[in-house]
Amino acid sequence: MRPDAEVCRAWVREAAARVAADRDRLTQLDSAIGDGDHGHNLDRGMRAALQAVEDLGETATAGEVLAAAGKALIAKTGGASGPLYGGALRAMGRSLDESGDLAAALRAGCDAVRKLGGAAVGDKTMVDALEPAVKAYEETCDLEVTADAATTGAESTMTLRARKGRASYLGERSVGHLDPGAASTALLIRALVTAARDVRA
Amino acid sequence: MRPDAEVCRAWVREAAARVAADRDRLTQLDSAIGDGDHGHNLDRGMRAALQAVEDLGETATAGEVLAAAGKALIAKTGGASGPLYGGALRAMGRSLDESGDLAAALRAGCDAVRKLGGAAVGDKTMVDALEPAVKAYEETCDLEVTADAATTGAESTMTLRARKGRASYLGERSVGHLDPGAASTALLIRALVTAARDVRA
Amino acid sequence: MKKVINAPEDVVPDALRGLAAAHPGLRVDAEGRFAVRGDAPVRGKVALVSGGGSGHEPLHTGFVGPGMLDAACPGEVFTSPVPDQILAATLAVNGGTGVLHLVKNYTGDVLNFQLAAELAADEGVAVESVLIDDDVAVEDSTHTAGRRGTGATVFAEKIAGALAEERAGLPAVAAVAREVNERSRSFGVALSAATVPATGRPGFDLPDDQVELGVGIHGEPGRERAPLAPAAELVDRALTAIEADLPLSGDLLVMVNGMGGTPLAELYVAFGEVARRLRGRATIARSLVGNYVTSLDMTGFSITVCRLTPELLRLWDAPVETPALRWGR
Amino acid sequence: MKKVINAPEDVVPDALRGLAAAHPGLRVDAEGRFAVRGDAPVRGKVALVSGGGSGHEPLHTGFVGPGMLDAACPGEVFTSPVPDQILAATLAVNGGTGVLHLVKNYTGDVLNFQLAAELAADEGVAVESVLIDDDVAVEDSTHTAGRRGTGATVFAEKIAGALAEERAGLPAVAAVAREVNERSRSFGVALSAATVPATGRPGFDLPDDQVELGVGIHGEPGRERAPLAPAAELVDRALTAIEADLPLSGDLLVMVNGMGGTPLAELYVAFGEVARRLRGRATIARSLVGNYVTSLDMTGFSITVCRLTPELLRLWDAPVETPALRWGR
Ligand SMILES: Nc1ncnc2c1ncn2[C@@H]1O[C@H](COP(=O)(O)OP(=O)(O)O)[C@@H](O)[C@H]1O
Ligand SMILES: Nc1ncnc2c1ncn2[C@@H]1O[C@H](COP(=O)(O)OP(=O)(O)O)[C@@H](O)[C@H]1O
Ligand SMILES: [Mg+2]
Ligand SMILES: [Mg+2]
Ligand SMILES: [Mg+2]
Ligand SMILES: [Mg+2]
Repeated sequence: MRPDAEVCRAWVREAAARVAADRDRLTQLDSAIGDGDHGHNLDRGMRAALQAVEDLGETATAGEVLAAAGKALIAKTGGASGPLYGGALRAMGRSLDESGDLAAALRAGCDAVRKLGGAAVGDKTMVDALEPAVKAYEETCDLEVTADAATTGAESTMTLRARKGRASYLGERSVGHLDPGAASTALLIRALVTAARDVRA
Repeated sequence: MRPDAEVCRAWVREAAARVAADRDRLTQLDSAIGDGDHGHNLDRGMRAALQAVEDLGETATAGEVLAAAGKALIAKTGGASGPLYGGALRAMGRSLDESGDLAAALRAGCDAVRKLGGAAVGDKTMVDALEPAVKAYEETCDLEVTADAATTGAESTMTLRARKGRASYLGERSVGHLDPGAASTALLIRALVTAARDVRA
Repeated sequence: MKKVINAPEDVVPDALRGLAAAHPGLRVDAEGRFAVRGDAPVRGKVALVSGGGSGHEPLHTGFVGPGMLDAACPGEVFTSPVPDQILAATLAVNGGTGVLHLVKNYTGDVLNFQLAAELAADEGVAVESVLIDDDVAVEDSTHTAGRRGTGATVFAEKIAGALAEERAGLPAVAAVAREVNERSRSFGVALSAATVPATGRPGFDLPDDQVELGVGIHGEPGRERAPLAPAAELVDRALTAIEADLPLSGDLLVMVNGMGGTPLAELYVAFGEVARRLRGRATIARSLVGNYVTSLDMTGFSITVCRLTPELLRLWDAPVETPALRWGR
Repeated sequence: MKKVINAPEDVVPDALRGLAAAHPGLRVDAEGRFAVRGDAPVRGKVALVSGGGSGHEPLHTGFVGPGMLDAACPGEVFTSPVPDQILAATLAVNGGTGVLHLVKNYTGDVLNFQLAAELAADEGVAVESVLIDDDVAVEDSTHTAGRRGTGATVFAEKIAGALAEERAGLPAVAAVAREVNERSRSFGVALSAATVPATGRPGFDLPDDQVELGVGIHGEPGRERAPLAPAAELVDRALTAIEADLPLSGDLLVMVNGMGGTPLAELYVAFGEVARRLRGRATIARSLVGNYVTSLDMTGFSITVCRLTPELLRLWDAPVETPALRWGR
């Protein structure tokens, strides 16, 4: 798939709506093994991203839309997730404007997260949702399959012991809880499915 | 009645025991309209008073016993009740060594409290228990009647609005609560009845 | 009850031992329960002694040192000190030109300091006492024990301490303390009650949506309950009560004081509201924001305002070197 | 939730407005969310910038001023600041000889400061970063995000700030901050959790007879739960954990830090126990007892120990003039 600016705008809109709706759940997940701010952080960031995208106007390219959203996320989210998600969107934007290809863009976003944060699959972070999702899209080019992979990946964090981020301070006590960033990644990718379908429809 | 040193010692012992047993109730009364320390203060003070009296030895006069108890109360109780009860016992001790008469001694103790604290009957303080008790003894020379008068006086504080001490800060909100100092006064006078009876028996 | 203590009955001496270990500039008698500045007695200087119940730290022990108190006598938690310890502290700091007792107006404090002053007089030490009674929440009438002493105590201790450091005589030092008291007013708001170690229970129960207005510092309930409200409104209630008694104009010294359990950020929020409300009407010449006169773990704040004169401002700015206030050298 | 605030989303700018009103020596940008010393940029002086989530006051805003930080950037409550505000603060204080970023080791803080440093480099400002990671409760291994930064931040800010004030160069100032960090260790104990304004609920529930050992400063639970114990025992647990990593001998700088809701008397009780345990083995050359690195209204305390050298001691004693630390002039 080659998402255009309209799909990207719809994605940001849908993502902002889903994060707002799930804000308290995400924060609660973060209370259990982190510092209880993830939902609030991301909600603040996504509202700023949506505003930035709306301020861009109709002539912006798909890459410009994601770049603006990423920049706003970095500027307003704070915490670990702000630079990680913001960096991912900016990398996706650059990739989209170069190749136009969603598979390449998703891979670029995932690489950015892994490079910035240094986390690998199994460390109980957003990477546990992101990496399998990107791989699924690379293999199937099916967004539904991709979103399911993200969800499964997020759920896999339940039994993991955290090795990155704040949850790693808890040692064994981090086991038995979902990682909030993995949960929000699943949600962001689910938003992409909806956006792509709605725009096509 | 002309209490001797033995009766005075017994009084301090009985009073210390009763205060210890009622410590938490007195403190709770003080929590409602004061600062929640009256029972603890008086318990600490009475334990010191008992110790001081026991340290005195067998040759001390009745007045010396009460003077030692009063001094210890002042030295260890703190708060408003320490100087008031301590001053009262010292005044009683002086009076007893002069006249030997309990009626005169009780009046001297009551005068000391009124002079130090400036409270009158109706101000919702220990004076509301002490003054009627002293008057009852002056009139009847009956300790049971005296103790009943103290109890009735203490109960009368329930409907009063405090005009002295910490409870006066509450204004109307002090109404509907027993005054802790009046309650402890009733208890101290009840202890005197028991002490006099036990020594006589 | 959860507290960082060993046993409720040991809190006061244990804390004094910690104070001694942390501040080599003080001389602390943990058994006798008083702390004096290390160089006491300072010959030829009027000595300042204050004290009151424990649980209000840094008041008073945190204000002992050059430029402020010569001695502090902490009583049991929320309980006035006893005459013996006040006397011992008075004798330990007497520099030969008299001792000033700064006494917060509570019946217990007044009586115990009075007895101590009589005992000191017996020993030939000239003692003058100044009563601090700045809390406008209490009516000052013959129907009450009179106004309570709260935040103005810090101002009086600092300013009288500075004047004493300049070797002013006892009447002048007492007079400036009285002047500070007369020019100062306070009002407190509690969001939750303090838990005294000895009882292990909060002094009063406050529903989740209520505050106590006009609360004291000993865990006693306030004069009135009101619904929880934004900071701007709580500050307005406090300043309105103060202003009914003290014109808020000219150069002011303003303290927004934490009750002990209130985060500093909230105290700054409150101070911001005070500044906003006074803007254009008075000048906040000096300020303190923080925990100065606490009530153990009580949450809430109090506001104290003093109308400065140039001389009071000069004395406020004079050097001070104590555990809790330190500047100018 | 009971707090002295207007609205949860306004706490940070409202507190900054209060900070500005209370401290005319600071320049505060409440919208841009940073505070700088009033005379910034100081030409020819290495500038120190720190920051982190709000809710830890006085850290970091209370440490801005001569002899310590040039700027502080408070993020949302318990949330790292964003690159824009760090960049703005960095540019506002850059005196031409480089800027030191003092960063507590949390993934969010590290990433946001890193982005800001890159942006500053783009503008031609030389930035060096020092990571503070003193909390022994966290294993420093490849299996964690590494040790957290807590109390040693205060020591590093003070000591590096003093060296910068003497016009040392950026490498030397960064080196002394690293040295302080390497010679310092901390351990925290919580008796109850903090309540973040945005969520209105305590970060964790702790039964009445339990404590969290090895707790952080962002409301995250600790490494282990243990029964509530006397102060002596809690202090022993903390010092034992610290000692496993840092020999406790020689001249020490010791901080007993309150988490925000702990009465000062309890902190002194804890400090007394620290002093007792160290007696005969090490010298407490300097100390701090009070609220310095808080977690809103959390109750509990942390202990931070730094093994001093004569040079570190000299720099610790150098004049400092900030809202929360002030001495020497
Ligand atoms: N090093 C890292 N690499 C990838 N993701 C990370 C890393 N550290 C943290 N995260 C993700 O960030 C999430 C937490 O985000 P958030 O709560 O907003 O930040 P903070 O931990 O600073 O409060 C975690 O649940 C995790 O998924
Ligand atoms: N001025 C006074 N005259 C007589 N009794 C008083 C006076 N002030 C207080 N009291 C008595 O003291 C009691 C309180 O004692 P206590 O709690 O030990 O002291 P404090 O009020 O200092 O905490 C009150 O209940 C009251 O009976
Ligand atoms: Mg978080
Ligand atoms: Mg009382
Ligand atoms: Mg009392
Ligand atoms: Mg965070």
